[in-house]
Amino acid sequence: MRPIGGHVKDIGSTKNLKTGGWRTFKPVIDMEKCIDCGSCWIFCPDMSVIRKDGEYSFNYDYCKGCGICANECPTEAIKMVLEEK
Amino acid sequence: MKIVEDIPAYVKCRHVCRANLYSNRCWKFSQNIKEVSEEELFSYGHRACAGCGGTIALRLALKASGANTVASQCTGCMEVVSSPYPQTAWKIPWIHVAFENSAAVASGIEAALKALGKKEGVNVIAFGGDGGTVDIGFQALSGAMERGHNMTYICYDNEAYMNTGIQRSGSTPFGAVTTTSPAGKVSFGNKRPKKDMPSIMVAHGVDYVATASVAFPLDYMEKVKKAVAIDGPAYIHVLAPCTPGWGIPSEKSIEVARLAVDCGMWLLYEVEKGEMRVTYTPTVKKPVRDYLKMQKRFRHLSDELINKIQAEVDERWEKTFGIRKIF
Amino acid sequence: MPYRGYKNGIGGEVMPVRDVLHGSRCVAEAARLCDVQVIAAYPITPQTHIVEDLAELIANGELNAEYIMVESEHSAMSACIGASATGARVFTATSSQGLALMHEVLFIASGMRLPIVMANANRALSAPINIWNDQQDSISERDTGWIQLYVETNQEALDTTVQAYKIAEDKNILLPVMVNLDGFVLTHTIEPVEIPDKEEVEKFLPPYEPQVYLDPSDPMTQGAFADPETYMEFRIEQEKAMKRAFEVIRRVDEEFGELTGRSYGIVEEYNTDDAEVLLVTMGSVAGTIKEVIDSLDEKVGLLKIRVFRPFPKEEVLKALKDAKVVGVLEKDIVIGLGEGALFSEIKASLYPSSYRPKLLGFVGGLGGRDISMDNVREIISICKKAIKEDIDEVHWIGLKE
Amino acid sequence: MKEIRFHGRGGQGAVTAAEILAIAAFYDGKYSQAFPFFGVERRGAPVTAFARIDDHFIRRRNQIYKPDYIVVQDPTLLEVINVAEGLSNNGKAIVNTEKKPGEINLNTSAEVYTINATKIALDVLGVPIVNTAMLGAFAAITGEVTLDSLKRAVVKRFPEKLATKNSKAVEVAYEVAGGSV
Repeated sequence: MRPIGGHVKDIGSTKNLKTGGWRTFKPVIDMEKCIDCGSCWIFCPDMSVIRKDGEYSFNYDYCKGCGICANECPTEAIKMVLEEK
Repeated sequence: MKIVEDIPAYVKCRHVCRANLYSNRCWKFSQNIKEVSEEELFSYGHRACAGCGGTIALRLALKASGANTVASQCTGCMEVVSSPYPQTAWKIPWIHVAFENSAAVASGIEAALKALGKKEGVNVIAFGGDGGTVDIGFQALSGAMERGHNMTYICYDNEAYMNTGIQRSGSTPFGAVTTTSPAGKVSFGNKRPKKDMPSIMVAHGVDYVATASVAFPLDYMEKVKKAVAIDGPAYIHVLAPCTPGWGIPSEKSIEVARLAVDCGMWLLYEVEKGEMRVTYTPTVKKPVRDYLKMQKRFRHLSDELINKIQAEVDERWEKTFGIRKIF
Repeated sequence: MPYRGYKNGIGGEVMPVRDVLHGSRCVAEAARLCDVQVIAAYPITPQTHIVEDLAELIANGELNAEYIMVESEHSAMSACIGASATGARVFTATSSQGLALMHEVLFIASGMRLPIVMANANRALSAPINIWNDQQDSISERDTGWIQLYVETNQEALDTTVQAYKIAEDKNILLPVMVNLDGFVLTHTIEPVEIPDKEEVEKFLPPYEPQVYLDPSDPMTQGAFADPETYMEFRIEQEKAMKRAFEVIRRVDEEFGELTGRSYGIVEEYNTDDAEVLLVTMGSVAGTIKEVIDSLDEKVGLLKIRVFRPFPKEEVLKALKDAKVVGVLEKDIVIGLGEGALFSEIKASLYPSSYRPKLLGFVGGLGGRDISMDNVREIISICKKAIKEDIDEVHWIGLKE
Repeated sequence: MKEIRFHGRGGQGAVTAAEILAIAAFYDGKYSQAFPFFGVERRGAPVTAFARIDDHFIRRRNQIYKPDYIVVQDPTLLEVINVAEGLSNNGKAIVNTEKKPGEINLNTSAEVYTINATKIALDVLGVPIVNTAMLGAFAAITGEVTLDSLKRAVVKRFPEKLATKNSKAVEVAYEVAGGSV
């Protein structure tokens, strides 16, 4: 693509940068404690909480490990654990 | 932070208590969150700091407004982190032009959509940070609102020029330390109160003006929906913490935003055609000290100054909720 | 009627309307003929009549456009960018301080490759505040990446504005175009003009088909952030487009000529063959110079620069290759360099060539100081003097002692 | 080429007069040009406007220093500025005054004509705005434009009601100044 005008047609292409590498701690969820309130999903600044049929998991490709999900979890179902690299 | 001590009670709670309707300490919250669109119009891979409040403000706004939206954005963190050429985090048509003209650019977009017969059903949103809104972009915003364009302006307010490394803006609160309002031997930080931008917008006769917080996503998204649905100008001022700028750990940005509301530093309300309505009344009024001590930018404040801030908050609280002290 | 029509009207063919109009009105008529879809403008003397006339055309239903009455020129250009990026054909007009206020956004309009057309009523810059004509305003924006065209007459203002859209919107160019007309001298002067028939203009200028535009049905990002890894490539693409613009400007002008019988060229050479003394200038003062040239016995030529950006080095060299003295008369001054910008650029253009005429710079007409025919004669006599002797390189014309 | 300079006061329509003259000349099949002395003059201040008429397209853009004709709309200007400055010796000056040419001092060897345009304007228009009456006189005295074209130009330049009255003012002044309708 010829660089003209700063136009980008490939929308959402920041996905090409996997920001998961920025992480020190990663979130881990205990579904036993989860009450499906959706707090972790709605507050995630990196769209990295995957919510599916009441089940929650994380997209570690992009999760920067900010810990908002763990902090906002009303039941302490999410823990931040040190990333093993 | 454990919020729900008694999970069975939480799950069974069916009280329609307005107080907690919008906070995630309520069962109703989890039910309403299920209604929120799964569609992500702002992509991961953006370069914002971990725990960025501004990103949450954008993400939630787009969830509310939907894919049928065209947005303009002023220069700032959210522009830099979202559009590193040749990539973009935006999945809606989006444009960045300069720092001070997001509202003017959006007026051009709105006029063009009209001229091309494409305006029907398309929401036009202009995003700006607090610097791009209350300071350098003030004139363009004032003009656009006064002209009555059918558009929504959303100011995500992190209370300083964070993109350039935390300099004071007109939206920086009293006492806050920034690199241009440092605390020193003879100074305690920012000497002036925060500019009351929502009131200025109300004075413009803007059809719909609302304040919001990223810690209250349902309240915020409901307001965005209202704003874009209105056939005319609308303004939303959403408090969006900046973790380095406020001096908080990355996981605390929602907690601090919530505390801002619970202590009365930030009020959630809307003004529809001049009629003001408080949209969230905290059940327990938290001391301002809790909010201030949580953040590095306020940590230097003396008891005297904290009491002064508390007194101002009390006065505003009384005006807003009609009660002087709850705690 | 002494006015030459481009068609004789026999057989029901369309005839242009002949009228006596202000330069401002001509620009507004051009915007009407081009069916501009969005206008965002802020009034400033001496551009005011343009925005008033546009408002009138819209009020009378003669032009169907969204008209944004912005609160500043900065917002005018910003709104134009927003509208153009959404795919509309846009127009604005300004002058002097207004153009200066746009400065930042001018770079963005060209950098984003948006085919915005703007009329600039050339006026001096403050301080001291002065509302009269010179060309310091647009000259000061020469590096903003806009194509800059300068016109001599009201007719040329109209014709050039129409041409400007075809140049700007060319898929190989996509650059904004600034049409410069001398404030008051043209904007406030009425003279006979031919207004081309709208249907004819529609044949010449097809509806704008944007290459990129903001539309929810095909989302895209415009105005992305470029880091040191990507920025330079954008800049060279702009420069390449500017170079390509010569050919497009020439072709568009020729096509316009076929339609109307009027074409203007990249530069206009007047009486240049075998002229020992060659004057160079831009804008309306060219007319005054032509009259003086016609009144002289000796051979003096004029090179009128119509296209200032991109700068027509080749055409300039070709025109002045036989001249002994070249006198550049311009209404701007590069303070601290001590000469006008056009003079500097002509001098620089000459460097790689083998032609070595004497070059004299004449700064005149600043802040509306009238350039009389006597002033022009004085310039010519200084040039003639320079054939034989060494004299100062730069002269201020009409300066009070 | 004929160069005409108009002198008036802000609000008296000197610029309009120059423009109407240019339009009239155009209707006569000639080329023309009209422009104001570009000033910031407000109501009441002395103003100057210029017009040129020629058989060819007029290229010069400078102000007029040596007019063939001057039209002075307000006699009080004579005391303030030298309205006849540069006026060609073969030229003509047309002054709005109730006085006779010999009674005014214009400092020129050109022919001086006077006309009581204020009276005509008051009679016909009901207001002392003399620009159109002066043009009627100009047409009669100089023959540079025809009465018909002048009236057409007035119709083009003014809204209907004003156009009718001003057309009449042109005609009356034309006759008073010796032209035959």
